[in-house]
Amino acid sequence: MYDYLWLIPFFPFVGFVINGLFGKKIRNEAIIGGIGTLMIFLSFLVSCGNFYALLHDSEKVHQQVIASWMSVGNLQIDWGFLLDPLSALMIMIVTGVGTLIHLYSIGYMHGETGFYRFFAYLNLSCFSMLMLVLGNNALVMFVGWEGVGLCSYLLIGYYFEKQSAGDAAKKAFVVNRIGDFGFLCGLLTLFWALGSKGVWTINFVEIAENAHLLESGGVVVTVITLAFFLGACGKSAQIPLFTWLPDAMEGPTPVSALIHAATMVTAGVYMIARMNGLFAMSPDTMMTIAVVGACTALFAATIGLAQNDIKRVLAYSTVSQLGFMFLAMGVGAFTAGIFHLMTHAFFKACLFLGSGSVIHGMHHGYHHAHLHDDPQDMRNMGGLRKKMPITFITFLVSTIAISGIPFFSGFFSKDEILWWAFAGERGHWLLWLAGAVAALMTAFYMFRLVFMTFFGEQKTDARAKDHIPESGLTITIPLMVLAALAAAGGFLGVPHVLGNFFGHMPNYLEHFLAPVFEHAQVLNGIAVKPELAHSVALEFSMMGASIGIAAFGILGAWFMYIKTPTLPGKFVASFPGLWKAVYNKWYIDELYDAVFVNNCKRIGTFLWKGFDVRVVDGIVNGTAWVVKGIGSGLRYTQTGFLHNYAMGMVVGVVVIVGYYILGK
Amino acid sequence: MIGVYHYLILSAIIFSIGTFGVLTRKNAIVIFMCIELMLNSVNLTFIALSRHLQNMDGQIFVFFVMTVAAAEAAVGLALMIAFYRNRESIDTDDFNMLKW
Amino acid sequence: METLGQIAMQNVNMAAIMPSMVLCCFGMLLLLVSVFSKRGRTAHVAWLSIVALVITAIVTISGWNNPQEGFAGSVVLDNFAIFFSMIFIIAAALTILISDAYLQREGYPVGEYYPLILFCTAGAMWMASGTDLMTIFLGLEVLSVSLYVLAGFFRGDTRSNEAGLKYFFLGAFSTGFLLYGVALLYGVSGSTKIAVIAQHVSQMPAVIDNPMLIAGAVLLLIGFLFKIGAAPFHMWAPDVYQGAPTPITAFMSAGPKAAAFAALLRVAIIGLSSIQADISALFWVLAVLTMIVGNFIALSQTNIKRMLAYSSIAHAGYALVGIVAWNQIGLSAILFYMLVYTFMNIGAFAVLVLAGKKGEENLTLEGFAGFGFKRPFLGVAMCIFLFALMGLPPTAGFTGKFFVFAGALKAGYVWLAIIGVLNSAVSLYYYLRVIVYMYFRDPQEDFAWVKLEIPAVVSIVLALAGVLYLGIFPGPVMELAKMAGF
Amino acid sequence: MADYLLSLITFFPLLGMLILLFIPRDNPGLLKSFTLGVTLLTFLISLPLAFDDIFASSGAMQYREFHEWISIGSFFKMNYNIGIDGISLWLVMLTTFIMPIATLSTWNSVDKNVKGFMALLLLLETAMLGAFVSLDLFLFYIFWELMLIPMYFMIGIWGGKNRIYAAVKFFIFTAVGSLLMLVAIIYIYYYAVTSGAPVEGFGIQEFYQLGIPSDAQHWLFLAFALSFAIKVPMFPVHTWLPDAHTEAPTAGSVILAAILLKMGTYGYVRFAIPLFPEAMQTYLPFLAFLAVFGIIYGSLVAMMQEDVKKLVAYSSVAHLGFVMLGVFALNLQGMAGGLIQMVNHGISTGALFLIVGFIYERRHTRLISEFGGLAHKMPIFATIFLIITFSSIGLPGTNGFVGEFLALVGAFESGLRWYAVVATTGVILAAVYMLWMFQRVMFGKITNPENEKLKDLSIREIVLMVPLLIFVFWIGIYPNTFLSKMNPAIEQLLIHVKSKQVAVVVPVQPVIAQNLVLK
Repeated sequence: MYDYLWLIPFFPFVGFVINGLFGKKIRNEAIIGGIGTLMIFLSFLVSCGNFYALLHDSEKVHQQVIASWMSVGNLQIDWGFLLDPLSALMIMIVTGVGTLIHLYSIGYMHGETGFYRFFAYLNLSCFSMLMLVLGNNALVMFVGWEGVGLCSYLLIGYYFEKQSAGDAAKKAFVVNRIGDFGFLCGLLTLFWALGSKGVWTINFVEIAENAHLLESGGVVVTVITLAFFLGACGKSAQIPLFTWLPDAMEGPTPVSALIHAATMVTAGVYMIARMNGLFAMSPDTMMTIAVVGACTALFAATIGLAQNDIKRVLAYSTVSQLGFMFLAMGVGAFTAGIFHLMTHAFFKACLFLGSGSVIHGMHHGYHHAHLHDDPQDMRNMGGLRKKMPITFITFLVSTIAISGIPFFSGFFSKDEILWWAFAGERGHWLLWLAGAVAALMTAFYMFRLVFMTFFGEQKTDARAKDHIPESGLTITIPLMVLAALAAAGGFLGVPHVLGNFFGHMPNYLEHFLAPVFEHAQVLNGIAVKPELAHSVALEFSMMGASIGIAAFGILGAWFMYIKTPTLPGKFVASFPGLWKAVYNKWYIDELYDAVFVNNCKRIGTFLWKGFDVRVVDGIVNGTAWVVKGIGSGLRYTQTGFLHNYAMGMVVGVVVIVGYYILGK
Repeated sequence: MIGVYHYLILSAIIFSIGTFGVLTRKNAIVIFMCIELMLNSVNLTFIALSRHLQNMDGQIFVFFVMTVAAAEAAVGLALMIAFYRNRESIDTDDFNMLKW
Repeated sequence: METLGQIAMQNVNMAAIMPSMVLCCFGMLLLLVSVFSKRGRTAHVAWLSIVALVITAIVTISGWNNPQEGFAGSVVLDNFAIFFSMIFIIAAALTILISDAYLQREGYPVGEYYPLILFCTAGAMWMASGTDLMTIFLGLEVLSVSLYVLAGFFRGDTRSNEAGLKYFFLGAFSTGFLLYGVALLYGVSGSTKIAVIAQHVSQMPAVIDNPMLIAGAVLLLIGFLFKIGAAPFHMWAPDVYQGAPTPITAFMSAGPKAAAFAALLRVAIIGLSSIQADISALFWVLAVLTMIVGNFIALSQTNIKRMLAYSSIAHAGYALVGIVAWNQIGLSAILFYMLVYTFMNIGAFAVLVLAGKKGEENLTLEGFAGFGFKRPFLGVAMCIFLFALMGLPPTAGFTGKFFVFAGALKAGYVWLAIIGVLNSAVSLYYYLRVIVYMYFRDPQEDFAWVKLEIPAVVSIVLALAGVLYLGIFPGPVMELAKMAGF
Repeated sequence: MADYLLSLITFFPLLGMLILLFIPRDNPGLLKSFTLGVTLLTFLISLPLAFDDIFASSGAMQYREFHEWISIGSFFKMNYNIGIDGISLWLVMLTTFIMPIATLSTWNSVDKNVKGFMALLLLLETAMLGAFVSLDLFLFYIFWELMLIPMYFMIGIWGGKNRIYAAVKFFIFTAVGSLLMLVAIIYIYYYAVTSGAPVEGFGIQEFYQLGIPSDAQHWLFLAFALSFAIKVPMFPVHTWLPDAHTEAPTAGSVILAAILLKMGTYGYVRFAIPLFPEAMQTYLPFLAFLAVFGIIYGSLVAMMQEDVKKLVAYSSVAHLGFVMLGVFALNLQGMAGGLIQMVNHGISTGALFLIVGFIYERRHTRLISEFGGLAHKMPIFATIFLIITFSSIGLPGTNGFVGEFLALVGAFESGLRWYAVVATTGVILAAVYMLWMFQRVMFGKITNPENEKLKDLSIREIVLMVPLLIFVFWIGIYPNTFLSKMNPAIEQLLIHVKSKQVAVVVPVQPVIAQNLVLK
């Protein structure tokens, strides 16, 4: 089965090529969408086969080398794939969620002029993501890494005639590139650092095997991992590089679901997990990751509180949830991080798709009424639960999951992260506190979203009101599947304490991923603090706290948006400055513009008009000018008068003869 | 006793006078005469040296110089006449069409 | 005891002056022919002078590797003289080829023109083959007097008059210095023979302390430097070059300049080799000065003819670099360079001649706007000549400069070479500007172009052939130049 | 046949040019087709070189031809001494490959004096090929200077508004550098002759073996380095490039970017570094600094350009900074990266200039502000432009990445680590300026009514781009085709350079060094 590993990325690539080259000719949406979906589905099937095979295989690491890519001296890089539990899980998520989103898109993108283009890009992004996940060395991963960046660019800029879409696409790519800079630096330093120890490699398996050659906790490892982490920050929208992700909502909603929630943005987390052996060696980096993750979780959540655009709320929520994953990585809870990555993929994809369904409906309504109101503004919604029951239910399930209500998937994953943040060797109660507050806000703004959208009075313009239909089957089926996963997915990773209640249900995920993480964790002493490890009471009380927080957040949202809907207005009135800051995303974009973008432009303009044109060309042209000036000056020695010429000669004679007679 | 050096110094003085004349006079004919003066001072040098060295080469040279000077005079005067025909002047300040 | 007659028989070796005698005879014959020719018809005189030059060339070449001394060692026809003589002959021939149509056009179809060129060439040959300062002086004067006439040949044209007069006065003036220098050297050594002077100078205990020698040597050299057009004795050159009839300018900048170099080389390298260090130093300064003056002033010229005059000064500067080097390569390089310069410069002037019309010759840059497209052949030819003047491969201008600077580098004059190449960089600008006008500008107005006269085209083609052949295969000719060295 | 293959390839275009002169000037179609035919044939003739496996196994010069050319007794010896190894192989191939494309690009853009243009194109091809295959410094110099002439005319006659300034600047700028190099060339020759080394003319392989004393090496190296730096062009002697590129006709820009600039980088690899290894060592930090500074500088300046072509021109400064950084790494990866990046730059930037040419032909303007929303009207164009843009940015999977990555790996492995880190920021800036430009040209609504009428690419234009696109991906995905054939030659070069450089260090404690070797 492992021999067919290459088929997994290959199928979407074929889809990309077919739709990209011939899509315009095919025209038929069913065929185009069908090909796109089929290809990713085939890929899903192969993934299932491989996953299954791996599950029952005692050998957990399999590599497949397709061809040599670059071969220069001691730099030998292959086009190779790596299947281990981590990548197996990831390909399942990518292809699985990917298939659903492809299916969803057939309905959602119906009637778009660039339908074929969309599917081609979507396939390409799946291809890239699979390359990223499956690559057996850092450079193949980088291909996927940049590939998803490219697809993100293309898909955000899908509505390229919109200025904001173009801007957002460019911003996404450029900010990602800043991350890529880190990735490349890390990669190069790693290659050199290992090379100087005699192992010239960037193969993940070999890196893991030889990581011990580097000094644990030393500068080199810290630099490498920090550089990689910068890359992860860019891709996974962490502070300080998170600004692109909210803007990325300019893309069509399935895109937001697929790459800006389920797959691409989790690449950073995946990359850290992939190189956990290396990261674990540097406590400083781990601490940095944890702090950055916690801060991002908290910070993005605050912004999420005040947004009115349905997708923006979800976008900040994504940033926040990614922060949780990084927090997990930082405290060494790799399994928990990946677990949250998975559950997040389910519920956030579902949420995005649900919001897409809502927008689709709203758009339909407005279109019908020939209105140009914003179909994404939650202030125009309300009471939609009756209009769109399936969307509502699936959305609600996912919201519950993300809020951390027990036995839904988000509860298990988030709770495990918080537990590690509190009780892990590398955890700290402050980290836990940040996470807990973020979780509180998450519950609050998510239910705020649900309440504003689905409950209360319908605030949509009267003319459009009655023309908001429930979406079709291609849209609702993926919603239902994802909602089911969001609800039940958590049982893959039930904590031991709880597992006992479910008939000694094991933590499947931890068990499955153990071959990947255990080694580094053991080696670097990453575990739950021993004095807390067996404190069942503590674990339960933490869990209780989590539940309490979630409940509090939900109640708060209920209180403010259902019970006394005037309250938010009062709140805004009493803290106008605070609200404005939050609403405007703490002015981070403006800050970046002022500090980096404008200064870069200023420097560029200066270098061009000030330096290039004035100084360099000034010297060049100045030299020419001086030479010419001397020439024109000398020219006037040539007066045309015989006497002057004779005089010139005489002076020449006198000087020369005088020099030789007197000077010697 | 008048020795070779006296002749040499005299000729040097004459040469200088000629040179000075070339530099200061404006009339083409006068300039030409100054040049002749220079050539003749050279002739004087040659003859003095020839005498001093007991060697005929210098005197032969003088003949050549004189001949050449005559030829030059012919050509020079012809050129001056041509110029005079066009400009009605042989003032060297009028040689001013070609410059810079 | 030998009789006077025997002495004369032994010492007068006509073979040594055969080429120049042929030229002089033809010159006198042609004077007669032109007197008896119908007014306004000069073509046959031109062709006869070409014949004369061809015969002279054959006579000259036949003496290769067979040095003939004559007139008691006053004249020698050695390889050096032969090489230079060939340069003069080529210069004269190319000039004559472009002259006829030009003279007709300008309204001076006068037969004496050609004999004068022949006499001038003969004078140049004497300069190259003279081993006695007397012979050299005679050659110089024959050459000069002919040139005074030629420069002022257009009697009715004030510019031509002015050019002739300026040349005449300054030439005569410099002759004074030269003669004074000869006289002083004669006083030092008791002879005007270069070999004897060399012997005396080398035997002197403190050469450099003898002011008479130094003054004599310097004055003598200055006489030649004047003819070469080296700064600061260059001032006549632009005016004269500009005012003289264009073919004469072409000839003047090639033939007589080469002749002056020939004499200068013989006098300096054979006669004054014991004060080599001082002379090299002097020439170092003069070469640099000449290059700078020529190139820099040329930058601001708008008249192509005058610009080429300054460029000619600059090229004299490059050639002087070869003397500074004072080695075999430098010497041979000068010989080679003079030949190359003859081709490229006369070629460029030939194009100028053909580009003009009566009276107001078309010599300004503006007048050349769009020239390249109107006259493709002339345009391409001009480009090649200009690239050669710039010193770009694969033209002879490059190889010429290459050898000259190689000589300097071999002798260790790195800075001189660098200044030299930087000067050629400066020169790029004004040469390129001509091309800019020829090709990159649209024509301002329509000129009544003269038609392409076959002889002129032949001249241009020959020059082109020379420029390209010497550029791509400089080996054989450079080998000859090497053999022609001392 | 094989004995004279290189000469045939080199002079075939010249032969074509001579025949071209007899084609009547009033038949532009025939002139263009003929030129295209000649360049295509040249490409076909050169193909066997690319398929010759000898390059994969041997780093020595192949296809050698040696004839005495100029021999003047004890004065000089210059030989017609040509050959190629894995380093020059791909540059030769790049030249023969780009020329037909450049020719084809003139179809609609050159309409005056077609004959002249075509003749110059062919002359230029011979000159460029000659420079790449020359193994004799004198011969190289001839071709090197010869290149200036056709390019000067191309810019000056067929160029844009400010063409005269650009042409003259290009010419004088480049010539100044090469004239100093000429002095250095002659000096080396005399050093070789007087030191009694067994030299055959100006043959570089013999010159490699000279132990030129280090004080002489320094100024010789500087002369060479300046000359090549101007051609590359490296900061701060780059200012001729934006002018020349902007004013040149499309074909001229393509050739200038794709091939002519490579002369400079190639010059470093073939001449400056191996001839003066010790001096190289001294000036390495400085030159590497210039290279890296050029990356940042070129990118920042490119970012603010209002003219697409000028933007691409400044991006060249940045790209070639990567090439130079790779070359200066003086190790296998770096050099290979530098070399492959030369080819890449030829392909990507050449393609970008073609693209600019396409829109210039349609709109007769290159100002970014005049465009916008072109993606609507020209989807095929948009796709191709996008691919090339990302190739220029260095997206993995395209050619640009392979070159940049290898160059950076090389720089990291050598002592240039910090330079490499700074250089890596170039990948961010590249994205900034390219994408910003792409967005402003292609995205958004069509604001300028003139853009409404734009037609998408014609078949000819697509045919023009397809070969370039193929190589964009070929080099990106399977660069080993190229790498494997350049590695042996680079290895050999490096062994030479390192041996000379080590020679400086070893004599300090020769005994210990010997012991080390023995053990």
